[in-house]
Amino acid sequence: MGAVFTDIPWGVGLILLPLAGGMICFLWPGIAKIAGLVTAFVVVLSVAGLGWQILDDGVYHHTLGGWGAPLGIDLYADGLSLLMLAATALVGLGVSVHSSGYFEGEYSARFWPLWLFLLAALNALFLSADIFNLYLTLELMGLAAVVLTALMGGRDALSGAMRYLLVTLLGSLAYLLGVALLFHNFGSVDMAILAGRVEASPAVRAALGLMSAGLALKIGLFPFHFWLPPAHASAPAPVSALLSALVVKAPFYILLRLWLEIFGPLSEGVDALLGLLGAAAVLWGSVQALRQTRLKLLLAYSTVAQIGYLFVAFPLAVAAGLTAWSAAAYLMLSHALAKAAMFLAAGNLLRFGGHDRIPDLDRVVQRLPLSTGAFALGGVAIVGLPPSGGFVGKWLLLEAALSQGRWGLVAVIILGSLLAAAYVFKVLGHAFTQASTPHEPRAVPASMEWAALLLAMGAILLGFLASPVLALLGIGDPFVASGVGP
Amino acid sequence: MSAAFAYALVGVGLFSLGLYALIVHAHLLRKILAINVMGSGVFLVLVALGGRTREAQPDAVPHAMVITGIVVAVSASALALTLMLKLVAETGRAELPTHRRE
Amino acid sequence: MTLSEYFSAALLFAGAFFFLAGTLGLLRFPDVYTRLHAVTKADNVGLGLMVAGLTVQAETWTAAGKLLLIWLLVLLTGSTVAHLISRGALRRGIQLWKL
Amino acid sequence: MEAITQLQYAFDAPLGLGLLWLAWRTLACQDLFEAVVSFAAFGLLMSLAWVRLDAPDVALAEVAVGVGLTGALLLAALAKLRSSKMNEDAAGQLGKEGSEVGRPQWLPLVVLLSVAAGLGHAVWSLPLYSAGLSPEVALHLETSGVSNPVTAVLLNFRAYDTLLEMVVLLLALLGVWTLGGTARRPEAAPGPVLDTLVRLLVPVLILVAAYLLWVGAHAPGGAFQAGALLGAMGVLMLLAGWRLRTSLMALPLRLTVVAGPGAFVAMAVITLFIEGRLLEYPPQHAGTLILILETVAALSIGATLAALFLGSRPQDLENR
Repeated sequence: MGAVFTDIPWGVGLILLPLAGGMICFLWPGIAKIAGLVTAFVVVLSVAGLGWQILDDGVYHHTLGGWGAPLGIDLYADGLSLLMLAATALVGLGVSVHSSGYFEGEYSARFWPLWLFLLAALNALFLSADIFNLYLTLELMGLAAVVLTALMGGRDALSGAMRYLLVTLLGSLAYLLGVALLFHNFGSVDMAILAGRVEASPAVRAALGLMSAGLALKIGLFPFHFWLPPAHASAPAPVSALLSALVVKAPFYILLRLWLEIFGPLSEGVDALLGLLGAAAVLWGSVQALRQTRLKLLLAYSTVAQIGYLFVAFPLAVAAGLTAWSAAAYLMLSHALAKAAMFLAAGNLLRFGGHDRIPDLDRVVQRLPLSTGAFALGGVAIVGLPPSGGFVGKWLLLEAALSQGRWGLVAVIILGSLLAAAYVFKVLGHAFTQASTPHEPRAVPASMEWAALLLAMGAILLGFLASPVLALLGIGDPFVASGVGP
Repeated sequence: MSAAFAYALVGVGLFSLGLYALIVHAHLLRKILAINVMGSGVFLVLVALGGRTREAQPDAVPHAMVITGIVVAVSASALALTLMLKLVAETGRAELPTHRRE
Repeated sequence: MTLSEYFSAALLFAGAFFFLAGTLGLLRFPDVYTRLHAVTKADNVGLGLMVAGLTVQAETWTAAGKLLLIWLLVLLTGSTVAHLISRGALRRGIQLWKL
Repeated sequence: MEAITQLQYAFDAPLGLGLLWLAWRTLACQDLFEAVVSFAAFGLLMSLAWVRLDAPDVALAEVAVGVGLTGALLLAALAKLRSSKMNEDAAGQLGKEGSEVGRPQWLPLVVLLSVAAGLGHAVWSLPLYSAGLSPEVALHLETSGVSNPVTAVLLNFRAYDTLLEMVVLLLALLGVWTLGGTARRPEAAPGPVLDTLVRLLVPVLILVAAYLLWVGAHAPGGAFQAGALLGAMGVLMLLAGWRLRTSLMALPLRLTVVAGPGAFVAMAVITLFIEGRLLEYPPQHAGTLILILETVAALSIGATLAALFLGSRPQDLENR
């Protein structure tokens, strides 16, 4: 039994299953919902299976077509990829359950194939070790995300999606030009081979600039964040959850990999610039979030701020390595679960009250306790209060900053948390009070509430799992390999 | 000066020209054209520099990559044009609304 | 150069001349119909001459046959597309040019 | 030898400058129609550049997809844009578009000139010679099942890229259908001349597509070029007023469109179980398997591209 379980090729299944599922949903819209839910569930199982294999045998490696790099394409998964895949699968399952209630009729038939293709793109992205192949996964993910944003139509969503599309295409092209320069400089598009061959040259510096800028644009790093709040806030709630939790993390993952494998030793101050922009994003995003009167816009600006934390890790990691990178990975994971939960909860409140104006939230804490609870727990993780996953991530980051005496960054980390506390409690405060304009509530299915709550509890639970998660993250030493060939 | 570098430089020129137009122009059709010109520039860099082999045959891998890229580009363009038309039908303008503080 | 090469070159130059004339017509003629007329007619002849010129140099009969097929294909597509364009122009109410 | 080099410069210099000039026209001229036409001409020059760079496969793909289909899509979009009820507004915008060209924006200009200079320097500093992956490709071409190296890369060495690319194409159509294209103007019935011409042309184009598909194994051509030709044929038929029967617009069309990526995924699963790795063909059957894959892909690509041009969702058509 155990042998059969470990022999199943889970890794490639993570790509093929959602692709096949998406095609089935496209062909037969009548069974789209069931096919989608089954696929999301099987993907969770597959990640568990892959995790089992990785724990047993170490890093996962699959040479597609049997050729192997540099001629062929390799799939590769270590602890970092595994955690990203796990976050994708869990958020994906939660969002799928929520969506099965959220989308109805025609919209349901349109949502599922797009979402399953997005899931396939995310899984393929986290598994790929080939920078040209990563370009294709980026495009697949970007196009799917754009259409999902515009799914329900409407002026805001359409213009948000259009801006998002232009930004994501521009980012991809900049990235692709970087790929071209690296390929023509070193004769390979495989990350491990590039890591072994790379040395400073004008082409590498240009590639570093192009790829960092292109990916930062797709991530929405300050000051490239202009497209993010309109797109994330105007999309349907489950889509907002996917965008904020996963879609902005995927290009960050690529950037992280590129730095760890290729650019790390050649950074030449770019890390300081990224750190500075990250710090600016933390402050700007938090202040903007505090100023918003619409719940989903508040959450979208909060995403801008939380992305900033990931970049604060760059200058710290170049100096000290492991702790700061672990912090970034942990924050990425924690934010994925927490923000997905909060967007789903916001979707429930929106559906319940017919609006998402923060001052007019009418005693939702009594009338929609599970969703409000999910929002609060997610908020705890975003603020970084113990015992949440966000606390562990911020603590690790703070530790790295303190040990290097980077007082400016220490101040930013703490100030960002205080501001986050302010905007989360601003929402919760209104959740208790009676609004001046009462409204006719609309029922929210229990599945939609529980999906949000369970994701939020996951974000909290992550705080108790620090040592196993960090041990998992160490598999394959993703954070030690920088600049050294395989 | 070998042809590989000359064409690669033209590619860089196209990329920069497209980027400038993408930023400067407001009309969405023009922005979509700009993205396509940028893409052609990137493709030109990819293929042209593949001609630096000492043999007569250029490197086939970038050729395959560019064929892939061309198909991706037409997919993205089709989607962008549809989205643009939908936006025009909704708002009556083929431009993105200027960013306003909310 | 052999006699056949001179012959081939002459045909190629004649073909190029027709292309040039057709392009000139495309640029200088007054309306869409006359422009179409210029470009399709001259290009069909031009391509025919070029194909003939290349056929003289072709090493095998297959190659010559392929060249001929290419010309026939272009004749067919060219006339179809020209017809489509002029039909579209007529439907849009573009007037014929009159002296 | 010297004369040939000089002839090449006489060819390269106008081509390179022409590319830049047409790109500039595309992006800076006043009229949008002129911009689209300039872009099509730009694409034609690009395909000349591909031929010059010994990339005939790319040239074919560029002409069929980059010029033909993208051009058709752009022109159709422009026509819809102009016929939309906001005519006067659009006209106003066109005027504004013109005035915008007059005053260059200096900050982006300066930034971008430095970007271009930096990138140019980066390209310039690359090693003068680099074999890239061509030795690897040459080494394994024998066992790839085809002898055209580009087809070998697309369908064998990096077939997984092609799988994802097919999904991107499907996703684009899914997106266009999801967003719902605006309804097209009713087409006039094709006249007898057009009808005859199209009836004559369609079988010929199918033949040419089949030839391109078959020849792709050892010469320039292949699934994408053949598929693009089929797509262009579809566009031509649509322009001539021809429509699929509504019963075929539903599941049969969806099946055709999915067949391409579906065949890749099926092949991936089959090879996974036979050889243990994704898309690893048994060497003795590689040629046959690639041809099957390409045939299905070409048909599917053709249908997808034509459907992209048609735009609106089949369900909408059914309702009419």
